[in-house]
Amino acid sequence: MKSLLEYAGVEEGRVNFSWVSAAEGGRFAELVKDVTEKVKDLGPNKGLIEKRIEV
Amino acid sequence: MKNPYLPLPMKMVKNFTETEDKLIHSFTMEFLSEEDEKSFAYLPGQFAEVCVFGKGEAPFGIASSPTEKGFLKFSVARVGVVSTAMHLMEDNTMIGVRGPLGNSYPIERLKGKNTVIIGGGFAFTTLRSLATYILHPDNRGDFGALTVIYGARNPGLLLYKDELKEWEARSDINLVCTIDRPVDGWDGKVGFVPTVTKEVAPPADENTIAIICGPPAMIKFTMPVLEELGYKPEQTIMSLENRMKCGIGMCGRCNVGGKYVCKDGPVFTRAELNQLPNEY
Amino acid sequence: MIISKKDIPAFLDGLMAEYRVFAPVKTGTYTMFQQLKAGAEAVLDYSNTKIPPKGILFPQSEKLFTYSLTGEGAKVEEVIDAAQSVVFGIRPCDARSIALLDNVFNNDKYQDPYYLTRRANTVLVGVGCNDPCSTCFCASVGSGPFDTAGLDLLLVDTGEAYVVETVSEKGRELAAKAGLTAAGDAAQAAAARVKEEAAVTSAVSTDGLKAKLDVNFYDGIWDLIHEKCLGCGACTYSCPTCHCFDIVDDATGTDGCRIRNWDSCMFPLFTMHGSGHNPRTSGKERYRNRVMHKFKYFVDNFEAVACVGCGRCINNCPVNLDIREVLADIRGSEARLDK
Amino acid sequence: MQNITNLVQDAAKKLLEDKTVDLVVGFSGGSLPLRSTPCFIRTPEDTAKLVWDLSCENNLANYLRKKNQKIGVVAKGCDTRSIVALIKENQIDRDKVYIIGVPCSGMVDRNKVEQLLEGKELLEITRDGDTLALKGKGFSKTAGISELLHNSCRSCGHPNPVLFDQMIGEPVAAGEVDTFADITEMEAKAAADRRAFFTDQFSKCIRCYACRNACPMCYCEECFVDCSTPEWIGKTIDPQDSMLFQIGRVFHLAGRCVDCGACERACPMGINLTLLNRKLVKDVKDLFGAEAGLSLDDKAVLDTFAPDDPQPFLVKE
Repeated sequence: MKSLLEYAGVEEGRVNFSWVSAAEGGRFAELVKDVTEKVKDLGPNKGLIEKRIEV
Repeated sequence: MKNPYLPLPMKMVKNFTETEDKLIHSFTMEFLSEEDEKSFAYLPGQFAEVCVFGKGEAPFGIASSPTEKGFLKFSVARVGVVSTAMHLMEDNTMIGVRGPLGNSYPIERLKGKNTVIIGGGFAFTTLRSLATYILHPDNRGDFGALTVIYGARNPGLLLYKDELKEWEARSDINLVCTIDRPVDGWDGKVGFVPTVTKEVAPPADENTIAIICGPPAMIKFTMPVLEELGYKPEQTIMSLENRMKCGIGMCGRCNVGGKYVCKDGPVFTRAELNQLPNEY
Repeated sequence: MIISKKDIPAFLDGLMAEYRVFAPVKTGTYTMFQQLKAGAEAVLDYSNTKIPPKGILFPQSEKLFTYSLTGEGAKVEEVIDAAQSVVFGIRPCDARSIALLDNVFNNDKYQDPYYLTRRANTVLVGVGCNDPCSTCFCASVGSGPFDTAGLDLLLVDTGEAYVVETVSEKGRELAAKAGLTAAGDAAQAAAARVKEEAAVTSAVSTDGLKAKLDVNFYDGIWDLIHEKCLGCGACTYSCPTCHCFDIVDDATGTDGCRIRNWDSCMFPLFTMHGSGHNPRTSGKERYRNRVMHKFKYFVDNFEAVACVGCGRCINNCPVNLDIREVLADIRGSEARLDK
Repeated sequence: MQNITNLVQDAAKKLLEDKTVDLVVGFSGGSLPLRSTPCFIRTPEDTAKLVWDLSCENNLANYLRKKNQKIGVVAKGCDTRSIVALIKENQIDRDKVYIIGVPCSGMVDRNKVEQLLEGKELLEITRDGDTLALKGKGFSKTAGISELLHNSCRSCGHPNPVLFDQMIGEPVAAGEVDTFADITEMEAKAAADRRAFFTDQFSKCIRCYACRNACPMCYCEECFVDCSTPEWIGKTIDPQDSMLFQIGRVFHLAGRCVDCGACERACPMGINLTLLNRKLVKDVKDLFGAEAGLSLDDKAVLDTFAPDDPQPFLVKE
């Protein structure tokens, strides 16, 4: 999914996957923090397509 | 040019759980001004598109009668996006109503005649409107005898239970309610609508008109009974349902043959339907 | 009147000062009607555009109104497009389709203000077909390569120039504004000759078709005719007379709008009831309804066939389900009215 | 080709005469040049309508699902791969289909012909060996058949039927193994360029769903794009919605798409769907070494799990 979305033009790094066990609370928090920062750096989503058409 | 797509803003003042299975709610909606109410002149049998802003709109038969002033009433089963949103809605929410749409029961034709109303399940909404209209003191004298046969699976699924009680007490209406299977505490009729119709409906004469509305199976089995009783196709009136969007004969989906249920119906005589394909 | 071919771009540029001008524009291997940015973009020696120009008056996606919810009520604002437009280079078949759509959007009970406002503010300038395609069967459905139904002006290609025929008052005004000069006798004669020579090669006999459709609803032919149909909307969306639509809401928070989109009678959900019951269960019923609508119901309601013979459904169908063959098969079918 | 046409007719005739099948689905001559059309043959006499030529491009596996009759089908390499995939998904009963396999050397792309003729109308074709003579009003052009083939046919690695009850004609030499050169080239472009390319392609979309309906693997009773509760995707012609629809469709075909190209052929607007669809075909092949619809015995690739399945998509920690 990541591969196809990025291929279709979604910025690299906006789609993120990981495995986290229910026992790994600390790691989950770390990951979410990292990803949130990463996405914040990317700024607002330009979307697959930059501008929606006016209907 | 009047824009038929614009909804009239109304306030939904009461969201009432109508049936025991909670699948049908009745909604009372108030007009915001007298002008609005004047612009919405309707007759029993017509429908309206109810719009939940952000979700869309869906067509429902109007369950209130024009003799009831200041509000509209709809009874709605929870099936799609709009009806689900309505069911979850709190009292005093803004809602839009577009209409009235479609034709109505032939009030002028019914005047001076005896009327037999046959309904099943929750398709009783516009029939309630018609019965209420006929029973209003201003109108009652214009119409002949009124028989109402109304069936549901069990007593809990009957709509408008309080009103049915009032009707039962009146002498100017012969109300027969029936349920599919016997239940404790039910002292009314037990049996399917077609069977009960055979027992209690007056035999047809020139002066009687039958109006029938209900689930397809009920209609299918009641029709032969009415024929047996002598009701001619011209004397049998039905109200159809088809999927609709625009309500004004343009969007193309509700057609039965060359007729649009929204614009040319929803009320048709059996004679008219015999001329059309069975796509409803 | 007459206009030289080399003057067309300048003529269009002139119109663009006052009107939105739509004309066929080359996009890839086909042409499409688009709003012009410059007069030179327009191509007039095209066969048929991929998709008909009905979308100029009845867009595929169109905002009906916007709303915002306030504590007290709902503020609803309609979005009516009242700009002045010219559709330049429309083919007679497409113009005829617009005349047919007028019946739908202005029916016996209701008027559609979105379509009708655009229609009133749009001038249709047609160009006749000297060289119809092999799939054009306009002459079989009451039209022809120089049909003027629905048009305001008709251009006839005489080689170096177009001879301009006035069809309506709107057309006369536009021609007068543009200062077109009168056509000489020679040009008039040339135009008449062109009209005579243009031949539609494809024909489908419609004799007795309506009478047959009146009685064959339950005939077994409907089980076979649709068999290869995939049930997509390529034919309906490329049909100039199809007008079905869907209405949906699009909202964020308390603000939103209601939009209508083209819809297709070939889709199963088109007629599906909330209860799950579907009056037109399978491809058979849906295809039958499409044919019946065009060649029977529309005739019953408006005394005209809802097909203009443009041939787009033939070219665009992914499985080559050809309406000409379908009509021929139907004419040979049995009458059967019993269910 | 004439020869194959005759063989197909004979085979179909025999099947109907023997009552081995009730119906044969094949191709007959269409109403336009280079446009053969699916046809349904029920009597031995009607088998004379069957043809085999360069325009039998539809995937006939579409017409075999959930049928009660016993059906004979004239099937190319890609059609048989779809049939295999559908049998594995319990959409086709193997005992109810009789596959007349026909090795396929590729089908001609009418869009390419149109491009070659610059939009002029094609009225007649004649074949001479490896070239086609294309004729219309006042012009005639010749072109090599191989140049005019569909992209999906040019990259096809399995032109011969992978499953059949009877094979017509000689197997054709399989082309080179699909290198996915088109996808690699696209991958190498900048994200913005790819985005621009797809935006341009999907702004042509009219949402007719011919791609979905022409796809034998798209058989859901209710497609996610039609669903209203919840409404996954907007219904307007906004290219963003059109593209999200296609991306969703591609995902649903992950590990199932047999890369037959029927979707792109069906598109009336000439949208390049291959470049999106084949990306996932390539990913599935690269990651799991799997290709759909080749054998009745493999398990569907996304139905299987191995601890050492590659997972390059995980967040780097």
